Amino acid sequence: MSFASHYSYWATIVLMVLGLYILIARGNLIKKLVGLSIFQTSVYLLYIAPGKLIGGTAPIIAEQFRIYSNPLPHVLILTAIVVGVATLALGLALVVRIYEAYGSIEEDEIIDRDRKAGQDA
Amino acid sequence: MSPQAAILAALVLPVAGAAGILLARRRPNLREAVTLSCAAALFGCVLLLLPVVLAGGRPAVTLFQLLPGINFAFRVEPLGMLFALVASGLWIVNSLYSIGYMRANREHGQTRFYACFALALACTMGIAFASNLLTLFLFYEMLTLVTYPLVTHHQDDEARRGGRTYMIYLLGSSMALLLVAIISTWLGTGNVEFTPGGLLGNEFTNGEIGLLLALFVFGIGKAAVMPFHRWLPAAMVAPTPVSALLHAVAVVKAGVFTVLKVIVYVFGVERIAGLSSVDWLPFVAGFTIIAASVVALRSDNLKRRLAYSTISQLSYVVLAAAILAPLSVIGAALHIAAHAAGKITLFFAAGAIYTAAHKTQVSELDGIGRRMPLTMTAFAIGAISMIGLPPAAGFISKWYMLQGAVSGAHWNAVAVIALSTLLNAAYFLPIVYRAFFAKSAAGEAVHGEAPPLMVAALCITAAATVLLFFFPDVPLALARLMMAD
Amino acid sequence: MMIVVVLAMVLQRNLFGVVVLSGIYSFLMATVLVALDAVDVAMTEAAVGAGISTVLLLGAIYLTRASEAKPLRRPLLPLVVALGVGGALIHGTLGLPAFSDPAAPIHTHVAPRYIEQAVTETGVPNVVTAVLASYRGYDTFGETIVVFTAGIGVIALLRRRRKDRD
Amino acid sequence: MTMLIDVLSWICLAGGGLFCMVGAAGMLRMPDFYTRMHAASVIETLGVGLLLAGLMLQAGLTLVTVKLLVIGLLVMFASPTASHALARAAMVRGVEPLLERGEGASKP
Amino acid sequence: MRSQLVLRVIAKLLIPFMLLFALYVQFHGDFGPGGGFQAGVITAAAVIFYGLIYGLPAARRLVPDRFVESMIAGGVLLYGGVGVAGMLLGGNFLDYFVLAADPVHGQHRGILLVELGVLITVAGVMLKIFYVFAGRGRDPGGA
Amino acid sequence: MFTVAAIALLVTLALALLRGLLGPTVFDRAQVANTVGTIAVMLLAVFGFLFGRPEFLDLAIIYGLLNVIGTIAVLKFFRYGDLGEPGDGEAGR
Amino acid sequence: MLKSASLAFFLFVFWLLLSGIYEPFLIGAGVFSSVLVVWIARRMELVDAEGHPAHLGWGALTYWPWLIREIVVSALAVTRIILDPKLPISPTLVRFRPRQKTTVGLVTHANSITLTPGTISMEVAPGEFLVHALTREGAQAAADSEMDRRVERFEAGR
Amino acid sequence: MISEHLPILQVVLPLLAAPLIVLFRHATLAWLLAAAASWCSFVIAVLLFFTVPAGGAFDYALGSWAAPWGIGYRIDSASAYVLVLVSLIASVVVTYARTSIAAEVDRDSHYLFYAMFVLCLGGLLGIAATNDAFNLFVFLEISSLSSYVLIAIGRNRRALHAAFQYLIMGTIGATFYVIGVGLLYLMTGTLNMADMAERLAQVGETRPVLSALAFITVGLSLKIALFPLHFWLPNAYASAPSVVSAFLAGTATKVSVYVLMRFLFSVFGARLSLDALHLFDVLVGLSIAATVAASLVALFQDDLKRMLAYSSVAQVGYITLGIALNNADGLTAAVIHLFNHGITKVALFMLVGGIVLRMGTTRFSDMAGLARRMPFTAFGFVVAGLSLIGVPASAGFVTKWYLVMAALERAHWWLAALVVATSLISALYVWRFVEMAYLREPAGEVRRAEAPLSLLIPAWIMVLACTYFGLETSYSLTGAQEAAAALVRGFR
Ligand code: NA
Ligand code: NA
Repeated sequence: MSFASHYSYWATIVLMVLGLYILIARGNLIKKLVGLSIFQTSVYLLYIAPGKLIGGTAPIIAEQFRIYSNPLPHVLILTAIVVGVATLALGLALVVRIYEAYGSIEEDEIIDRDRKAGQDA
Repeated sequence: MSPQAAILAALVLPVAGAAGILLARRRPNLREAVTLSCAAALFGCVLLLLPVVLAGGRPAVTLFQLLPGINFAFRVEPLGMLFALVASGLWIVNSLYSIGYMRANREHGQTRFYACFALALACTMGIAFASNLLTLFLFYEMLTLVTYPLVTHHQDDEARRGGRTYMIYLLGSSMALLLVAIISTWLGTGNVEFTPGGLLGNEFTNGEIGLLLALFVFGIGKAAVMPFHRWLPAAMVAPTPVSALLHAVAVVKAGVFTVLKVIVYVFGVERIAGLSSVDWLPFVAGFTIIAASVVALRSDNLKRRLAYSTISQLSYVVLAAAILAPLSVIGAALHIAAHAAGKITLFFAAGAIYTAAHKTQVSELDGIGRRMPLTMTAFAIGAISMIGLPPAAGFISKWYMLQGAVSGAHWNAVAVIALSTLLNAAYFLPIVYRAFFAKSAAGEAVHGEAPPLMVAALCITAAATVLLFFFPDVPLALARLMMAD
Repeated sequence: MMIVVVLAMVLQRNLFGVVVLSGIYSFLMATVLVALDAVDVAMTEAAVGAGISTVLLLGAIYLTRASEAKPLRRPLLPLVVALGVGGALIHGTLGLPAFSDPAAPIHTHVAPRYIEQAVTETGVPNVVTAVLASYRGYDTFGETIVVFTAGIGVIALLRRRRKDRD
Repeated sequence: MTMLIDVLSWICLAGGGLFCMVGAAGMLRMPDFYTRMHAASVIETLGVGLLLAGLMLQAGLTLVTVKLLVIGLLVMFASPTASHALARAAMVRGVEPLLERGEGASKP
Repeated sequence: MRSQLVLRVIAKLLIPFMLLFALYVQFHGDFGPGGGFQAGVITAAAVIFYGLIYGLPAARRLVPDRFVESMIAGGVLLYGGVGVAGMLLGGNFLDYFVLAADPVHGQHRGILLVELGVLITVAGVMLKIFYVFAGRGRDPGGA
Repeated sequence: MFTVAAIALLVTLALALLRGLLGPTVFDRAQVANTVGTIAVMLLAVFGFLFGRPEFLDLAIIYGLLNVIGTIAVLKFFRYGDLGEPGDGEAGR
Repeated sequence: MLKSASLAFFLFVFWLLLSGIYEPFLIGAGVFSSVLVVWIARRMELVDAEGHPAHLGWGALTYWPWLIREIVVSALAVTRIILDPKLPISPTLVRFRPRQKTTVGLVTHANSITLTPGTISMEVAPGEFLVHALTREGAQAAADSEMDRRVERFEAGR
Repeated sequence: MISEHLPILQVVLPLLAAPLIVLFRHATLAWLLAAAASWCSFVIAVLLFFTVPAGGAFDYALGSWAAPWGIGYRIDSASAYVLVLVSLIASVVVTYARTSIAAEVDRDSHYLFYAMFVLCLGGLLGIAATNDAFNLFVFLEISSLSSYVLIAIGRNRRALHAAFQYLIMGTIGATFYVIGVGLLYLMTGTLNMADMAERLAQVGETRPVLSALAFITVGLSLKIALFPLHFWLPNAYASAPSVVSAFLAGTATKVSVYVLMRFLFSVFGARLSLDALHLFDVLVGLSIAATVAASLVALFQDDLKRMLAYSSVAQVGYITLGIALNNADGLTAAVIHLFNHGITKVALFMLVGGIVLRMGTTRFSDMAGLARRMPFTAFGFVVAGLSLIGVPASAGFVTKWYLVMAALERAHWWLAALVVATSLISALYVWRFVEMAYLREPAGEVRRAEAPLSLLIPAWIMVLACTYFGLETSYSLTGAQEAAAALVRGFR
């Protein structure tokens, strides 16, 4: 239960909070996506840090080693990274289209323009 | 045709008729022929069932499982048989009348009118034959929906306002009260089947039964027990054939039929007779009778007067049922038929007056009896039936009610019936008097009777009103069977 | 150090700067991952963070615009939400097994078989590869489909310019 | 012999680390973008070179040394290319170099 | 031409080795870090590098759009095909044991093939995304 | 011994990051990114020895390669504002 | 064709050096990979004198050690400047004409300049170099240099 | 035997249809492939539904690796129920899509549309079939990514921003889910849901488990658009192509609800999940807020699709209410409402698709006199609308009935009353349509322009289904009851 033994989580959590903050507080769509990917990235550590065994080594089996860190979180996070970048790619494609359609990538301006268009129509 | 097939046919025929009406929309004559033949066929189907029921058979059909333990099912018992007979029989006459009325008044949307009318009959048959509360409820709700286009037939603002009131009262009361009552019944007993002698065992306490009864009686908005009566005058915006449907053929009859059915087959007359918690119902019904009569008395608009008369007459049924004496319950059942015949005559007459003379107010009817003798004679017969004098059907039902009330020593009820009879007389007889004996105003347009089809229809119903007085055998037999079940 | 970089990203309004910082962030992340023995993950993070993401973000900035308008929103609510989430997670992590505790469930269940048996069962000494491509090969199939989806999605969105209706 | 190699590699590693830090310090101290690039190139040349040499000494004549060599070559080829491109880009984009007073680009 | 001189020459030197390195990562995924995904990214990166230096049209000529789209689909089909093959040979979906007489050999074969599928799809997608982004003009009115 | 080198590299990294934060131009940041990449390559190499797993060198090589491409992409972007254009009319090559 | 074969050879050697695992399958994969890459490189039109300067082999042996010495010297010089509290810099731009004729020569020269701490080549074109130097002395040395001559010799393959 | 492989074929057929579609790049062929994949999935799902052993499940080990080490599929009554729902809707929608997207999506994007459609379908089916918590995430992402594209693939520019919002919220939701699963993994060492449930019972009510519960619940609530995390949904459904709105409204949120139930009841166990953290109070509160607020908002929408979208938010409230009530009737209500609301909303959105095709608008004010222009469409809308209200004899009624029963069983009379009262609000907004379509005089000349049969027939199949499943409840209800039982029973 000691705080020190959980410090790897703390870094994770601070990163997560910051990512989430960028994501929610910022109106710029690209910056939102950057925040989103930081938020996602922070999860990597949550999985991987506990898998580490002190005195262990990377889970590539070789004669001279006995203790290996847990490979399963690595596998999961590999997948998570790929999912993250796929999301980023789609998000950015959407941002590009939004810019072409609205001439802006600021959320407030986009909502404004939609509202105006709604009134005109 | 087996009885089961006849039941299904009674449900399907009007729907098929509606479809046929839609298909024949470009050719009015064909369309009306479809309506009439469909009405005749329906009546035939119902007649097929009559001997079976009179012989003690209770044909039944189960279609789907609505919910586990509750099926979409039908079962013909005497009360439903009576109701089905009245409704399907009057549909034929009403169709004749409608053809005359709609053509004479050059109404728009006639196809929709006939189609919805047919659908309304299908719903009515469903209500009459439903074997459990939920199935009945389904058709009860559908009836509201399919009659809505009829009520708002004119499609102007007034019609829409009236239609809205109609919907809000009927859907609101049924969703908020009737459905709750059904659910409560289900929760209490695990059963919603109509059971001879009632399905309530000892699950409910005295107080709960009173509450449940209130949920049912007020939830059945179509019975128009005050204060849930306002939809009925609001629906007067509709053309007269629709009013006839509402007041005589289907809608309000479905209401009182349901009340009666619930009291007989859900609560059980014997089960709740003597319970202190149901004593309030005769008072509410009595109040409705008197209050509605007073309003009727003060209305100059003929259809409005008839509407409040209906409210008052419906509560006769409720009152008679609420007394819970076997004879009065028989009277209640009879009154469904008697009132139907009488009231449809009155409305037909009102419509004929409107069509021929374009008059809607009582005060304009001076001397009209001389120009429209047949119509006003029929009107007089209807009025006599409403008041409950011989030789009209109304007398028979009132007689049974009074007998029941006296036998149960319900002196309040006796007093209400007596007082209301006076009031009925007070608002009907002056019309008859004006029509035949008052001098018509100067500069009155010259007109004769309404178109022949309309006159024929109202003559038929007037005749039926009288005939029911002399030959009440079938309704009476059915009503007695109901009590014997 | 990573936290500092992210903080800088919060403050940085030039999107290009943000992209560069996120590239750096990913380098750092990869280094940390190596320190945690997750070499395969580090390699992937390097490939993704330093390579793909940077190019993607640059492309998007090029096609849109390079700087962020002043933040118009009130920052308080997002902060509260973010801190709330962080708080919930802190609450949860405090009950987790200690760092590098060999008796923790993740080290005693499921994973040991991979480490002990993977070489004999699959003949692949890199256990991560064995798990990725065989034991949990179906996940990787799903992952490939995710990539496929993203690729086809980007094509669908950007294949040609069109007039967008309001 | 191993002792000698260890000492040598220790010196290389320490020196490499030192030059890296010096280069980074230069990046902080230098007044403009171009001069900072010069400082950075200390890292990429002497810093990286010495570190790699130290590691190679540790690895001995194995494939690891070859890989280290590959890394070295990569840095040798790639980093000046990148620096050159960077400087060019900055110039094209109008980042003015801070020059000694009175100096322009001298003609040969 | 002049402005690109350094980059061009270095790219010429570097790209073949990058490609080879990608394949190395692919084939040595069993023994060290790396595998289909990383190899795919590096492969795409090499082509993207080529595109950066020699221009998008050159890259598109080298690896045409149509081909890239087929790669994207082909990789997934290869992966799924291995799965289905497992099924046809009497195992479950993605069962590699049945791919060869010797189960371990079968595993090896299966892993190799699915990693190849990953490489193809990943490289295709990355390349395609680059094409699409880089090929999209900036002014909203044009093209 | 490797630890000392690793620490030195971390210090370097910290200093470089400081420059990155200070900016002021985007080119400074690009330069920092490039330097950080180089440091990361070295750090990985040293880690490999530190943990006794020199396989990590592959990882370092990937870093090196991608670092170059990333930097070039950034520069192309600033030189031409475009990633796909060939330099100075080389489209016809 | 010869160039292609030579490139394939180099690539295969590169593979063997990276791999370290010599079993038939991986060696086969190496051959396959080398050939595949050569094929792609040919399609990219990378296999020419610029892209595969095999002819420079011997020159490198003499040029590179010299270059490394240069680098060390200049790196030390820059280090001294950085560590000097006064920061004695005199940034200078210098434009001059290099002697090289081939692109490989020019690039080698330019990269050598950049690689040497204290100087950066900013513009590289046949007949014109623009170099930024940290100090005036460095600029002078770059403009008229030993390096120029040595690259020329290196270019010729000597 | 092919029958052993049904669980996986179910999912893999649509997934592999996608690359084939991309390979051929031909619109008609793409449609054929997508339709074939959807229909095959449906047939397989039905086969599974009727053969799944009562109280048991089909297990399928992917790659022949036994469960906690490999990934396992597990089809029990609950998952089979969801599989049938999703594939049924997909089969109907794909039939409908051909004409609908012709009007709303550029011709040369059609094959991409179908690729995305089958991907989304495969993802959703995979979520329902898998027994692995992380594999579930992967398939969640497949379905999410493809649905972002599907939303934005039309010509409406609002869809772009809506899709972006959905992407952000969906990704946050998925990441929350991953965090929750991560915590569970750290506490149990396994990702297999059955194994996890077993081990969680030993771990008990510890802080990480509670935290995981919170993250998973919040993450999935984002996905199911539980009030107040719903705001992405109306924009997305309102601006997407009609066929996409129809498909997603019928499936996407439903599958996420299934996952939530899976975790609450099967993995955590109702005792832990609903009693700890006062989740009952929270869920009941949010559900009521959802039904009341969203219904009211729907009432005042100026756009038909937006109205339907808000109504979806409201309807989700009924589902979560059933979950919160946590008794046999409540769960049955929740499960059957997945189905009932699914088919109802699909019917409505498909009819709206016809309106879009013919009228080019979904504004309420443009619906005046619709009944004369498009009588079958308007009437179908009314019939399906009745199901939305929960009028007896419609599918929606069955849900309401069980909800009321469940509330009364827990002696929450007021909840039962609220359910009835909110139905009345939905009656009002359906009524608004009726009044517009039937009672308002249309502006200008009225020409009869009914939607083409290729749209009308699939839509009416769903409309009739709304009625059929209100009248004949034996299959849907028995299925729902067994599914609810399977969820509560968990993996034992
Ligand atoms: Na690997
Ligand atoms: Na230099």
